[in-house]
Amino acid sequence: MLAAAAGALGLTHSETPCRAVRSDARSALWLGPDERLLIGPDGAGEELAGLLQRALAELPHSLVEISHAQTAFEVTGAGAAAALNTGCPLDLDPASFPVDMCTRTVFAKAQIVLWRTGPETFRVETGRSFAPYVTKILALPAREPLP
Amino acid sequence: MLLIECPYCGVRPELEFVYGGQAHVARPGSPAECSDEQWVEFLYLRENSKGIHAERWRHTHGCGRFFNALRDTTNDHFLATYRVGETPPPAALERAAGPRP
Amino acid sequence: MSGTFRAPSGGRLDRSRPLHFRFDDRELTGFAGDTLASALLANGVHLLGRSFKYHRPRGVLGAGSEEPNALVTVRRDSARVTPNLRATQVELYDGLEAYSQNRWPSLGLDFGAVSGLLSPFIPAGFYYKTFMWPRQAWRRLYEPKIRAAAGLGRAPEQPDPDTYDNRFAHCDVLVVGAGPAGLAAAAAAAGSGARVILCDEQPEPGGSLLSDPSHSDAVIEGEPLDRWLASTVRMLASHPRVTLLTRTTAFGYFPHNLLGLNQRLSDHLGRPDRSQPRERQWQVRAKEVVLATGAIERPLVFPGNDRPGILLAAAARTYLNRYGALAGARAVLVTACDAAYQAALDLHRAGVSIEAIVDVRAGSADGALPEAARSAGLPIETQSTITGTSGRLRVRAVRVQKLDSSGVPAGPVRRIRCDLVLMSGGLTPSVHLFSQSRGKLAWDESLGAFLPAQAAERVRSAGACRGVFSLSAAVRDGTHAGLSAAQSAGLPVAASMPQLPPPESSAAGTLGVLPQPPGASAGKAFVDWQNDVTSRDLALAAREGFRSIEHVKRYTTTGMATDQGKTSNINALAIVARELDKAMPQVGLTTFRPPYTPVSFGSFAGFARGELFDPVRTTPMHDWAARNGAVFEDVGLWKRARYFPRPGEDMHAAVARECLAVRNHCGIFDGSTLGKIEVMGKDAATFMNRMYVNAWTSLAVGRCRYGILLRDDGFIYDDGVVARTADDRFHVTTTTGGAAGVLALMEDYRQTEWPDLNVWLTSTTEQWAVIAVQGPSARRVLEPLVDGIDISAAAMPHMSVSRGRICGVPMLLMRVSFTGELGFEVNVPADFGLAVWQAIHDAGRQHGITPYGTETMHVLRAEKGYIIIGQDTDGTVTPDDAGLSWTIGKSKPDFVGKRSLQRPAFASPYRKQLVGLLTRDAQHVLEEGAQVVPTRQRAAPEAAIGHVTSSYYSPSLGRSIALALVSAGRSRMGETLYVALPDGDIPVQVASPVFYDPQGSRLNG
Amino acid sequence: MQRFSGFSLLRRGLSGHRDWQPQWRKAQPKAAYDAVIVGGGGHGLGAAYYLAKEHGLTNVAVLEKGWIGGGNTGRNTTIIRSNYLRDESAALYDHALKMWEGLSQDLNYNVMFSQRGVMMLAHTVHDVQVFKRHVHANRANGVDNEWLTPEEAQAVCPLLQTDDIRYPVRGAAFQRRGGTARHDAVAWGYARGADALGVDIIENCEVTDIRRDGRGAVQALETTRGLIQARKVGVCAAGNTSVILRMAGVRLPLESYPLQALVSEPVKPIFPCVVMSNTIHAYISQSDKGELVIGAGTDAYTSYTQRGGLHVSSHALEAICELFPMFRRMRMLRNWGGIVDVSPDRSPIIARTPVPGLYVNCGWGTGGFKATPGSAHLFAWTIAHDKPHPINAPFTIERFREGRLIDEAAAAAVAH
Ligand SMILES: Cc1cc2nc3c(=O)[nH]c(=O)nc-3n(C[C@H](O)[C@H](O)[C@H](O)COP(=O)(O)OP(=O)(O)OC[C@H]3O[C@@H](n4cnc5c(N)ncnc54)[C@H](O)[C@@H]3O)c2cc1C
Ligand SMILES: NC(=O)c1ccc[n+]([C@@H]2O[C@H](COP(=O)([O-])OP(=O)(O)OC[C@H]3O[C@@H](n4cnc5c(N)ncnc54)[C@H](O)[C@@H]3O)[C@@H](O)[C@H]2O)c1
Ligand SMILES: Cc1cc2nc3c(=O)[nH]c(=O)nc-3n(C[C@H](O)[C@H](O)[C@H](O)COP(=O)(O)O)c2cc1C
Ligand SMILES: [Zn+2]
Repeated sequence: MLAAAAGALGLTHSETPCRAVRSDARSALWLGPDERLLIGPDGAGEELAGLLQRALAELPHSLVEISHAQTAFEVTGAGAAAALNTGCPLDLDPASFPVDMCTRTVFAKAQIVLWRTGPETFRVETGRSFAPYVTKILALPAREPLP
Repeated sequence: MLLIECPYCGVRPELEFVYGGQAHVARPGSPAECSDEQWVEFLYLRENSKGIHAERWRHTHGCGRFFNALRDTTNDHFLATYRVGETPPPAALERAAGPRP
Repeated sequence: MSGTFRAPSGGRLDRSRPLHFRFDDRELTGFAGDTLASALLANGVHLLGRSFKYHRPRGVLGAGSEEPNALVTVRRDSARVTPNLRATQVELYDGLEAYSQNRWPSLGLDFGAVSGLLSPFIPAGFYYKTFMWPRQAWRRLYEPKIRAAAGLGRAPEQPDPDTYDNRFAHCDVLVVGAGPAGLAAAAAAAGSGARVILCDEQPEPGGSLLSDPSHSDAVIEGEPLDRWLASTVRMLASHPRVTLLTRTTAFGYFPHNLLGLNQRLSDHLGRPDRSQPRERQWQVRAKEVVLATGAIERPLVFPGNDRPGILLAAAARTYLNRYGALAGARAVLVTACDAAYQAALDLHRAGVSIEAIVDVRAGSADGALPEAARSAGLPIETQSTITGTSGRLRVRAVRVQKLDSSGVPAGPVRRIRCDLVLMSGGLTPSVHLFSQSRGKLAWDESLGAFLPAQAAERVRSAGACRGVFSLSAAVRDGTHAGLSAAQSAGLPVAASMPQLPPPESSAAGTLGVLPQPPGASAGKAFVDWQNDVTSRDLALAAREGFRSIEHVKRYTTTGMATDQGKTSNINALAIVARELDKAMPQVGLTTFRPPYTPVSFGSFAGFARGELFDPVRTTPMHDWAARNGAVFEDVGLWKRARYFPRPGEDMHAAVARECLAVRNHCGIFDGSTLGKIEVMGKDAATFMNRMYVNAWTSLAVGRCRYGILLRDDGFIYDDGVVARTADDRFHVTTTTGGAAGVLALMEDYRQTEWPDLNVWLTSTTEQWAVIAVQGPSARRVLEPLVDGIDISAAAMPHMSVSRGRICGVPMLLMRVSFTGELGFEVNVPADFGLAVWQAIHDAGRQHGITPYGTETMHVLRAEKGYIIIGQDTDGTVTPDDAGLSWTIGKSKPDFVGKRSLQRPAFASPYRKQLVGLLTRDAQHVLEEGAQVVPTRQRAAPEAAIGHVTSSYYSPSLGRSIALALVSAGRSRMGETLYVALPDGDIPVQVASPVFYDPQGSRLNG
Repeated sequence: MQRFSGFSLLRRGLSGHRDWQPQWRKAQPKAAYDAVIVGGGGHGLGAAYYLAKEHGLTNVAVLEKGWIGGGNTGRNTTIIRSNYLRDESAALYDHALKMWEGLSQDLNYNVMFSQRGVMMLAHTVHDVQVFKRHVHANRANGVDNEWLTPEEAQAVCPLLQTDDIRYPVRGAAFQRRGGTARHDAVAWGYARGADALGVDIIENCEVTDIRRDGRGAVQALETTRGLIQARKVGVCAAGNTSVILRMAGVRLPLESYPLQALVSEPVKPIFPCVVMSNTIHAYISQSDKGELVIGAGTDAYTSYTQRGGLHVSSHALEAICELFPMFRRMRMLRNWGGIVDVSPDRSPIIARTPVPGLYVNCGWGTGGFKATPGSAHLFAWTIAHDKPHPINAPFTIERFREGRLIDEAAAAAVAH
């Protein structure tokens, strides 16, 4: 099913846990063994849904749009990992959390999806009502970068 | 805050998990046919082991999957984690029986 | 101006930066680099505080975190007041204000000191034996007095304006302690490529090296001490893989190699940047831990050992070599080990007159250091003891006596005048963190110390904390630990592993009370300075049967003060062992617990305060509600609009208006916080059948049904409307507070009980903004805005669902009602929520549309007898109790909770059932939670037969209404019962819980 | 027994306190007792005391695997109150509360029962409903409990921040008769009292097995200090109950969780009562010695390690700092854990077991200290009469099978 979905979206299918696969504008994030978060350009929800519905019609699956449920933003810069580590308990060293690693995790008292899109860039997704909480914490002062 | 190895995602901090109680407590196939004793057993009676304990965790803030774990409740060391439906890995049980590092 | 006891040179001070500070009412001066303690000593101030119980004058005992005596309050402003700080750890800054504690009216003249006179009658545990008569006096007299006498400083009384920060970190090797061993370990680990964190509680790395004079002739790895220290620190500070944290205490060792670090960022600054946090808590998860926490010198226990001017020998050495402060002019050293001679030598070199070195050991003291002392001309008295001291606010003299061959004091007593007594009973390795990690300690008889033995975590100890005291060995030990830690962390180690040095038994000292003349009762010999526990208290405890060391601790309070017995526990243990005639390991230590030193609450709380205490969840329409005057209530993490008062309205007036608007015209309500779960897959209906009590197979696509979810124990867990949007798809709604729990419960059954089902669950709570439009005009309001759906009564009856568009955006429209009126719930993607709400509100103006909040919603639903989970149920209510048996799919073989409903207690006719209550006085609104009783005349107290769950004034009915859970309630229809209220019983009549429109005709409007 | 009083202190003070006797004997285990209590916490020692005092059963031993009072009795935040919701619970805890009021005099041991009042904060509309229900239910049962407005709450506890916080305080339920007591003194006082009546208190004596006769009735206990015969055995082992009951083949609906507490450095009196907040999970009072005594939550998982996670105590301190922002500069002095045995309805079991002669007192979870005298008293009654006292009659094991739960926690369920 997941392979078919990837195919329909023009993405390579990957079973590697906690890794994102991407093409130009679309990405699929492994969030669980039977769960992918598909991300497309803004407003592409219906288009993606259409593509997938056709491809998956005969296969057991669940496809649910959550583009309004989550807010995404980018944390970038030399201090990005340190700032995230104010609330996120994961090891964000590039060796442990390389580019294109993605996972659901926690940020203080919010759940987030964290995806390292570049050496010093992370995409953070969180429930829309949690976004102010997460961003306020990230914006607190005193965030000198870790060596 | 424990470190727990999710069988899908790897080692993660306890903050991402929710404890799910004792493992391998099967819900009776036909509850209607259970006696009150059998039903209370399923509902409430737990081993509460002091020592090796088979338990469930859910990687709620991760892959979302339930899985099983063997943990020594006298020191909170995990001996193994394994997927739902699997039996505890024998090696871990052996290790549990023998001397520990 | 530098103080009379300031050495002319030396130390790690910046003598070009004098700092002015204040202690009580004295203005004093020190230098940058001083601690409050060193600056006070340099000014000749030794009296720093009063003890806890006897109010004895006290000075400094140590020079670091082990200090039991010198506790002060530091005050920056009226809100930034911090009690109980150790003067030995308070770094001096310009303008520092510190105050002594536990004294009145002043430190020099303290009335509390009368308790010293009473001391014969207030031994350990005295309060358990008295103050019991007369009984009332405990409350009014004794207890307040005891409380007032206890406690040290005063707690701050204004909110703390400072901020605190939190950080998670990971590393291959965490090294705690930056003394020679820790530095060597960190350097070795970093050299192997490991990611290293090195922390030390002190302001600069170096540990005991900082207390060595700069001209010391010792070398490390061929370099003079200070050069090695400087270059190693420079290397570590600039190493990209090393994080060097000073002023950072590893305060706790938690399971799975998690260490808590407390980093103090600004307390040492004269003018801190207020935008920066005061402290940061690090939670470090280390693959491997190296503990290089050093050792603490043991004081000696002898009568009068607590006077100001009596210090640990190493502390006096630190004051001199590190801070250029002389602790006195005429010193007596009392020692039980060679190492302490170094202190006498250093002080002698600095011009302090060494009046005597009293060595309690039997031998001739012929080690290198004693020899050096001898050749420096210092008077050494071996095989001697100290039997007392004198001096009021400062030590003035000591009494010394020779020991006979059996170790008992005999012969003449020599009185030696002095203003400084240095003491050393040997070193106690700091095994706190190792022990916290649940590592096992082993007693080393020859060293007279507990040492780390069996580790329970991935940890090793190095240097003085495992009994390796000599410098070169400690460095070697550190290097070994660093390399092997890196190796265990999985790094290839190139360097060759040095040999592991053994613990050094030659450093053994003495434990327990120094030999005293038989029968002597001269003064108190303190074991725990801060809690005023004497050797006699310990003996008393043993005599009274407190034989476990844990009992002794609790009965005498030894080791329970703010220093947690860093200097006292081992002496206490030795004394108890002797009293009980047991070996040390048989008695054992008390349990080490976090924190290593006290840690501020604020650093645990971090940024979690106010709006960051918990996320504040708001709906897409929140700002509109706020702008329109809504009063919000907290429901879980959500803010929900409770009512929308107009000027001059209180809640009741607003709610009455909102209720009538809905009943007569139309209301608009933000239901976005309701939980929503998309249940999808070809087995979705099967899954729903098994989870909910209802029958779902028969629910046609496009229809909705009110669902009830039980736990397997048979009690109602949650409820909500479920819409079937496709054959394989259900849109499930839950209560606001229940959303996460319901999803978790469903996932549990899905994954672990029925993994074979093809069904998946997705939370869509936040995907949808939900706008309830309720009231007779609801259809008229919506009609012009809706596209693609015929919302006429015929085409879209009550409990139906349809997809279409509203205001041009996609919509899931449900015709449902929690008010009893014609109603719709408009679900639109959240980003459009506000615009659609606004549009509906605008369109509804001509129909009298009124925004209403949760309070009105509650009244409206109560009029209809609809329950609120958690208000009309409390986790012990079954569907039948709530009058909801009709929801149960009768032919289903099973669903979650079904079997429990057959348990004996569930068949009782006396179960509490949901009924309506009508007060005889229609205007009387009952109190929620009030108890229902069967008769008015009763011998109080009598068991209630139920309670009021919901109670409101119903504006539509013009009377009060109430829902209640009443034993056998449904069989009591029409009966008069009473509701017990403080000002009398209120008669009520049992009625149907449906007060308004019982036929439900309005729903179908 | 040497009487304790101000006078005795004075008299012995003059002779250097040399002639105080042990407060309880270091008894050697005898081969047989009429009744044995397993577990030397407050409940066990108290049960032995009342067996001897009220039921004339003096050939009794208390077996404690470590040192008496070293279990949860020595680890708890000592909050005492009786304003429970369910009638059965209120009766049980109020029975205890009444006994607390005379306990120091009864034992001739000052347990420092301090009726400072216990305040339970309501932060949400739902909390208000729940606590008002408590107030009404208690009043109907003759248990004191009153409703305070936020202003009234602040008048009782001036440090309390009721506004400008994440969950403003909407009121509080206040039980003036509630308070705290000196935990250790409870264990020692009962031990001394029981010992004086002839009870043997045997420390360092761990029960390792239970022997039964042909009928299945209790016959003897195997211990680390030898075999001890007894026909009546009462188990008061808190977190370890499951382990002991399993020795007799009895399984109980219990799970053992770590629960943490912590104290601050001692300060002069500043905190006049006990404040509890269930919604944001914090409990705080100030002890006679001056420490702020703070309760944290349980860890999520079962464990016997008597410690817990850092995040759990941090969470409690967050809540304390939110309610009392001046305490951010106070410092934690010590943090520890205990093991609490939690039953499915959060109510205790004080009952006979299916094994004749075996009785159990357990399931107190996070709140059994307050019940100590009452529970001990009723348990002794139950053992002596081989049937429950009316007050503990509802607290059986069978209630779980029958579905007759006494659910205190359920009432706090959050919703809507
Ligand atoms: C952190 C914390 C805070 C708490 N706060 C409160 C509070 O504020 N208010 C309140 O009312 N309650 C509180 N409690 C709960 C309360 O402490 C307990 O319910 C109560 O003290 C239990 O007393 P007990 O005598 O039953 O058990 P314990 O005092 O635990 O005694 C049981 C004894 O049994 C012994 N034992 C176990 N196994 C064996 C064996 N095999 N052989 C021999 N002996 C054995 C143990 O060593 C132990 O000494 C708290 C608990 C904790 C841990
Ligand atoms: N008191 C003394 O004078 C004394 C005692 C023992 C050893 N020594 C000397 O020290 C050398 C051994 O060096 P070492 O490196 O083992 O010990 P050390 O005493 O030099 O260093 C230990 C360091 O650990 C720090 N520390 C302790 N606990 C800590 C915690 N929980 N968090 C953060 N920091 C903490 C201390 O502040 C200190 O800087 C030898 O040369 C020996 O002669 C001196
Ligand atoms: C109400 C109460 C107050 C306490 N006050 C102190 C205290 O002032 N100082 C201290 O060191 N420990 C204090 N403790 C904690 C004990 O030292 C100890 O941690 C606790 O009894 C658990 O035992 P353990 O840590 O030895 O396992 C207190 C404990 C309780 C229950
Ligand atoms: Zn996972």
